[in-house]
Amino acid sequence: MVQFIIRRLIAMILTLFAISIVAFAIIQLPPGDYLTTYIASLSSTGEQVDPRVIANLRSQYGLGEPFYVQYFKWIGGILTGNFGQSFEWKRPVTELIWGRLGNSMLLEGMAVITMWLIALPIGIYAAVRKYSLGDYLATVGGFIGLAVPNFFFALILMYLAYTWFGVTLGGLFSPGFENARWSLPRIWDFLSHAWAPILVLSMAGTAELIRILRANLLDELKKPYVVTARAKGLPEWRVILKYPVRLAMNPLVSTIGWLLPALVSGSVIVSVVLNLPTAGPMLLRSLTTQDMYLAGAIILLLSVLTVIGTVISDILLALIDPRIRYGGK
Amino acid sequence: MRKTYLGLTGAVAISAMLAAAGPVWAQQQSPMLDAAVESGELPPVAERLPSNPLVVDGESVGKYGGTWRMGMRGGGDNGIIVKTVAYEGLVRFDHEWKTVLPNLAESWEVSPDAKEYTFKLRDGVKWSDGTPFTTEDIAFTVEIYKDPDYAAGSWIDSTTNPMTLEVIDELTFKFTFEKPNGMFLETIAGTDGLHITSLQKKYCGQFYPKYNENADADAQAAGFTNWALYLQDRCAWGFETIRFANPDLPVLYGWVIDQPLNANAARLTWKRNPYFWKTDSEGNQLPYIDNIDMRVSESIEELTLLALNGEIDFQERHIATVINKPLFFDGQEQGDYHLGEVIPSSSNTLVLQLNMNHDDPVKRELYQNKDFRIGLSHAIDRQEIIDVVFTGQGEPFQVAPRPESEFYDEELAKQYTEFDPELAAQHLDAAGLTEMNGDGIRLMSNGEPAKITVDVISALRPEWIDILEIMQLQFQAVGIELELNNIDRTLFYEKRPGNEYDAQIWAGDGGIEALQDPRYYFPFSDESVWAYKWVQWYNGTRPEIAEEPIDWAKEQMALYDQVKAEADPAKRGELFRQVLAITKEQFPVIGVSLMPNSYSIIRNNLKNAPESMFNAWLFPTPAPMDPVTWYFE
Amino acid sequence: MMAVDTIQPTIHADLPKARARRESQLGLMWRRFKRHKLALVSLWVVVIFYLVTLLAEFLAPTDPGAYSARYTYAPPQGIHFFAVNEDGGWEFGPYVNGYKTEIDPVALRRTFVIDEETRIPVRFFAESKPYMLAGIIPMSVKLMGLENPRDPFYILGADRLGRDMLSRVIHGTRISLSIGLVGVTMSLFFGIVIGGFAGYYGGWFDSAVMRVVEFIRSMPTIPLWLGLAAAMPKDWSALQTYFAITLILSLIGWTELARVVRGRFLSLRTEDFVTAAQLDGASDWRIVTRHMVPSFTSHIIAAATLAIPGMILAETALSFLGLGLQAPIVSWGTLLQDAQNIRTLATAPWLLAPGICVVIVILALNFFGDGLRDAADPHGR
Amino acid sequence: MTPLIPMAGKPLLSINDMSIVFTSPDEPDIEAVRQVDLTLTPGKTLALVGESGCGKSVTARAVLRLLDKNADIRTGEIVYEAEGGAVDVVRLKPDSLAMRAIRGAQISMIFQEPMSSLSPVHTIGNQIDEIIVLHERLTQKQARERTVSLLDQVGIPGARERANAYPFELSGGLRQRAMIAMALACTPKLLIADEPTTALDVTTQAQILDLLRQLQDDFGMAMLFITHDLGVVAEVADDIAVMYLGDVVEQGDVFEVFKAPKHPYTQALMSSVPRLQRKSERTRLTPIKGTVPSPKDRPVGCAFTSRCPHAFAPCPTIRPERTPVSEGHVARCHLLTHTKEEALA
Repeated sequence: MVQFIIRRLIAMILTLFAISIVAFAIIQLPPGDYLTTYIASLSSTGEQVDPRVIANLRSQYGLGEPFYVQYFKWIGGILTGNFGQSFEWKRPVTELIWGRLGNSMLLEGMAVITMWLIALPIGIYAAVRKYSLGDYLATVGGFIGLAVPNFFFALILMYLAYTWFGVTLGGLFSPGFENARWSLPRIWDFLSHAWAPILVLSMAGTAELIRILRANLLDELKKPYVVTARAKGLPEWRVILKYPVRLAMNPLVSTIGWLLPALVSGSVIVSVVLNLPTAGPMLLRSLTTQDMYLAGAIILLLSVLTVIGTVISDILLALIDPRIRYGGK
Repeated sequence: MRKTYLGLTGAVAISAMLAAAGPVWAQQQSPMLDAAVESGELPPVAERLPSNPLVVDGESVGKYGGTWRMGMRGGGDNGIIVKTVAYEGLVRFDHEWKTVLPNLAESWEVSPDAKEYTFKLRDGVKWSDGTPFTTEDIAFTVEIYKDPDYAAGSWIDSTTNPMTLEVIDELTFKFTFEKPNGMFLETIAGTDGLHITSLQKKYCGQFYPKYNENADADAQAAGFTNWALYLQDRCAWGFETIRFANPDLPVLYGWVIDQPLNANAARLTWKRNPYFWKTDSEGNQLPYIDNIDMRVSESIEELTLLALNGEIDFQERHIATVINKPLFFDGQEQGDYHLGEVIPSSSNTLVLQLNMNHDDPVKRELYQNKDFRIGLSHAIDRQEIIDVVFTGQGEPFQVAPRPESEFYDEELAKQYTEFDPELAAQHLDAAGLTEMNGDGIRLMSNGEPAKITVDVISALRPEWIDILEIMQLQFQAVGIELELNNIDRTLFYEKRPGNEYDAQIWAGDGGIEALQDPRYYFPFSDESVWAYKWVQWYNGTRPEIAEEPIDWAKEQMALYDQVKAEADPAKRGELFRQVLAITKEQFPVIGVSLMPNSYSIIRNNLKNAPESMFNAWLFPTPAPMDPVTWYFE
Repeated sequence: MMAVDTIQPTIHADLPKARARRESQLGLMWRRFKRHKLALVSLWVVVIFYLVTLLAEFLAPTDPGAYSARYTYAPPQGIHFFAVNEDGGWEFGPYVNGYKTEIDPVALRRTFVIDEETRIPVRFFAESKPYMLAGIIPMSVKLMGLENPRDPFYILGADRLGRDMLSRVIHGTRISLSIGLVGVTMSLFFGIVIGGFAGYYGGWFDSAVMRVVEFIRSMPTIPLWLGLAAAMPKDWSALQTYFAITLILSLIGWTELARVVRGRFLSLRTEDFVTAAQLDGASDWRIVTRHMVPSFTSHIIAAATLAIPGMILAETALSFLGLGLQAPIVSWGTLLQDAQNIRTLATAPWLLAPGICVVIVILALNFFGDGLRDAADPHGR
Repeated sequence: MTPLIPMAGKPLLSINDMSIVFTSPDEPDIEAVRQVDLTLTPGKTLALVGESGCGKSVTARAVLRLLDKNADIRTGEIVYEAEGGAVDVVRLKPDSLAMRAIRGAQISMIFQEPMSSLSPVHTIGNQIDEIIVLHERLTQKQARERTVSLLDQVGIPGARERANAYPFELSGGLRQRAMIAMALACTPKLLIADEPTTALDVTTQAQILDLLRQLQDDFGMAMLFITHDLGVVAEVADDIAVMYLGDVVEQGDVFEVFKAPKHPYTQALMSSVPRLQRKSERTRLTPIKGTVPSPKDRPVGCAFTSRCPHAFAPCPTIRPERTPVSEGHVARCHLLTHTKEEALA
């Protein structure tokens, strides 16, 4: 077990290194740099900026050095905890991202929990009552969940909330609670805002989970150990929950890690539409304004979270599945 | 309106009673500040106001209180702040964008050669921290702007027409320009004027090594590499976005930052500046509105819904699009708002700028050929575009001063606008495009088909792509191929210095502020992409690609130099009309239609807000419409 | 009788006869597939949509770029197939209703009322301006047309420029579905080659490939898209961009297929028939192409079918972000981009038609792929 | 119906006239088992013998109502003599409390594949504790004690440690022993062993059979032993029932049947088993000609018709009756009721 974890950790570090290079390459890929986008965005509103300001800034920011020099400066800084400065906000990147990342993780974590809470009973029901009306409903519903682009769903939700309830969905808090401390009313306020994004974010994932769970469970339900368990005299629900469901979940546990990048990507667009203070819109903005250290840090951290998530789910899988833990097949 | 007055007199009477104990009869303040004054935290209103406050009146006398809600597009939208809160320079424009009025400067004098401008500051104006605003601050600002380590650029540190400052006394100072600067007052009445009043010496001096030996060490302690970055973070220039991330920065605005703008902010909020130096004629300290709440949203749809839901009190920016108008129109009752009129400063919905400095000699020659441009212009069925894209709003128009402008010239605005394919064909033939290929596309002198690739950023104005798609078919009918290249805005700008474009699309800026922004009338600025290399010859910013302009353009440049040197507005106008005459003769760029009026969302309980206003960057509405006098009923 | 033979354990198919194996396997699969009614229906839906991509010019009543000032945001006319004749009986005579139009200059819009009185007959196989079907076959007949081309013909309504939504959706189908198909083909190619070799050889190559797959999958896709899409050369034409986008999507999409293929290879590697072929001295290439790949073609088809929806969704998401395809290219993504605002939801919901197409096609592809998968392997996944 | 086979004691379980039909939405119903009659007595072992797919496992599972949802017991009864009186298992709902009280406690079952019949992700101990806690209402700790002693009893060395092992950590023989321990955990009255030794090697097989026999002696339970291996039958069974394609074609005392098989299928089975003989005396084994048809191609009459060397006129159309051959030995064959001449005609 220890060896297993060590092996996974070493692989993780190598992956992270590769990711840092790719992350940096991505933010360098688009033509131009922060300052060109800066000029562009100013002049699109009719504003103009003196070219000398730009020249000044360019030298201050160290833009224009070769790729590898910039990369090593960047990664060197990160190793000492310095993610660089955001050009747009002129603040250290670390100051800017934690709040957003925290919101992202909160929302996405809740989305994952919601997903499981919804998908688990439905998936089990669909598998146990295979080809029943409920199964068909779950399947069709699941596919529709997969097929509707989630930003579209968000938009429709916003519009319906306006026309039906006269409510503007958007943001995570009411004005009074934005900077308040966590308290019961604040949690309530948060939930009253967060249900919409959580619903939207978890929709596609729920559908996917239901499908996988149903398929896995169908496989497991055919296994002889289920009959053994029934032969013991266990009630049916206990048979199913303790044995096949438990085994059907194993492959799902290993997908928790993969869920994260998909969720993050999905949440970028949803967050833009619903104006959520998550890492998504900040990433999108920093990528379009080419605020490269900010973008790089977000990409890197999201990837790190994903990789860590994968490692955790691998370890979790090893913990719940003795066959992996003891190196059996 | 009658009712308004009645309600108000009551409010005023109460405040008058409250203030009766004070020495000055009429000066009132918002009840919001009463507690602070009572506790001694704040001096009484009379001591906070200058001896000679600037008196601004709205249509009616207002009452204190309320929050003005609006929406910012993402975190980087400093424009909306400039257009609402931050427009407090030495001078300001009147509501009609005609005259320059005193603001922080009480009076000024201009030397006859338009080189020397002497200003006298309003006595007793205080920064939002209570410190008096004096010529020391002006001197400090000039000093900082001229420091190469401080990344800002404006007329203060201009190299083409250098300026020197002379402080005469605590309230009087003089700007001296090397060359005549006849339009200086108009310049600083616009957004450019915000630079000189943006930095306070007492606060910002502590980040500058000259006034604080430890500036560098302090910067590093605060996590910055050097003092310059720290200074720029704490005291950013003029209206740079991050200025509004620092709630400690003293300002001269009507409101001061409450919740600052930062990368994580869901909103930027402001509260009234207790030291604000404007009153109404009854002596009530302005502004009437206590708070401003700017929702920070990347989602235009959210802002649209907020406005529809009556959660935005006054706004034009971002949401008032052509496409949304029916939506907002229908939502008036539910949202308890109405629509005001907004007159754009842009003259044209779309300007087709053919690259006259094209590297390909064949294209260069063709694009410089006036017959070619006239031919293209006659090939456009403008009325059809207006009907399709703008639901009939607007009229066929060239790139010319708008009817509201003193420089409006019907001939300039209307020439070659009639749709006439026959005439178009004649002109194109005259331009030498007589041969055609199998697809019916005319051939250029080198035998290549006449294909124009136009760069456009549809993300900026979706209707551009609509117009171009229609023009594409119309041009095709006369044998010209138009290829649309819908690109990212960064690329759009990157292509300019490399001269890698046939043509670019933009809106017709300079329809009202023709004098200040004549980019389409002659090669004036980097935005004159139709003659980018000639601009470089004129401005000298990128000498490596500069090219000597054609004679008529040089003549215009010479004339405009005279405009800039002329202090007398009448003479300036005369000279500028000569520039426009050459523009009319040469017809450098092709326009489509007059930019139709836009609209603003005005909550029904918001009073004194303008039912009609211009909209421009240089006239940053609604700020020149004195939002400090608006109030909620 | 066939079924009896297959469950008869004593009869073992002669192993090296890969061709025979494959045919019987595909035949078997088809028979099993036919039992899934939903999958069968979905297959037809998919076939119809792909036919639409081939016949776009023929099916679309008008040119997708043809605008009309008089009919901006015209609501759908629908189409009537039967008319009441003078005798009060019904007769076949397809027609559409005209519009009554008013301009509201204050609200900046036209209001349309469907005019039940006006009947504009619709003709099938109507003459039209000559065009090239799929760019190669010259034709001058369209499926539907009006006698007078100036009359309004908006079965699915019109967009903000008065362009026919039906025609635009039909042309958008071509781009979006071909992106899916081309992208999946490319993914499949990468997936099979890379996943196949990883699974066949195993060892360090396998672990290296799996690390790469893991690595690509742990990158959030949005920045990858953004970076790659923004890095596209400045002066690429629409067509080049289109292929580049497809390539980008498949560069990210191959990992899933590679995993499936690798898994199959790993389990097949130890199967008797592969060992037999190895003992016969067949080359690796021959073993892979003649023995192994045919034995799981069905799985690959199923996996590929299930991968297409992802591509289509990715295309719409990219267009939403303003990357990817841009107007004037007509794709479901760019069409949806026009529909993504409150105004559309409120006043012109028919602009959501491409969104409904996305949902239908993705549903159909998923059901179809699921059916295929079940048919390919009734016992496991 | 009076039992045709007189038994020494009171029968514990009797299956009377049971038929089981598999339904499918796409295909016609398949009658997997038709009119099976079996009787089990305490302390005795009945071996149910037949080829794969003949319905012997289905019959066994029907007793515990463990059949899949698409299987339907159309006719017949399964009477279990519980302590509180006789219960017809067929009348019980599969997931009912009464049924569950029988499963594991009164009647338990061991399966062919000890690897896949045990959950791979739960320890052996956990899986055995569970049944004890369920039926005996013991605490977890008491249950574990019982488990350990059971494991010890079935001959698993180091029982206490092995209780914490996962199935894949044990050898096949040990796994089957664990399985047996689980089945015996609540001292059932009847043990159904569904090919418990098929997946094991020969020595292990012998050990397991020994163990089962010994445990049967210790616990005094009845055993329904399902196998296709006549050698195993000879070793463990008191009675034998031979099944062919859903029909019990012959049943009786194991010695009787082995000595004088009456049904042609039984005869064929016997002759397909190799005997230990000198090489010179060996005869070629005679395999049964043809293959087992699918149940849906089964003739209305005797199922064996298509492969029977003696098949004659009534065979395909008329079902042979249960015909007593001798004391405790019955068979279903027209040959027993018709004369040889008729058969030859």
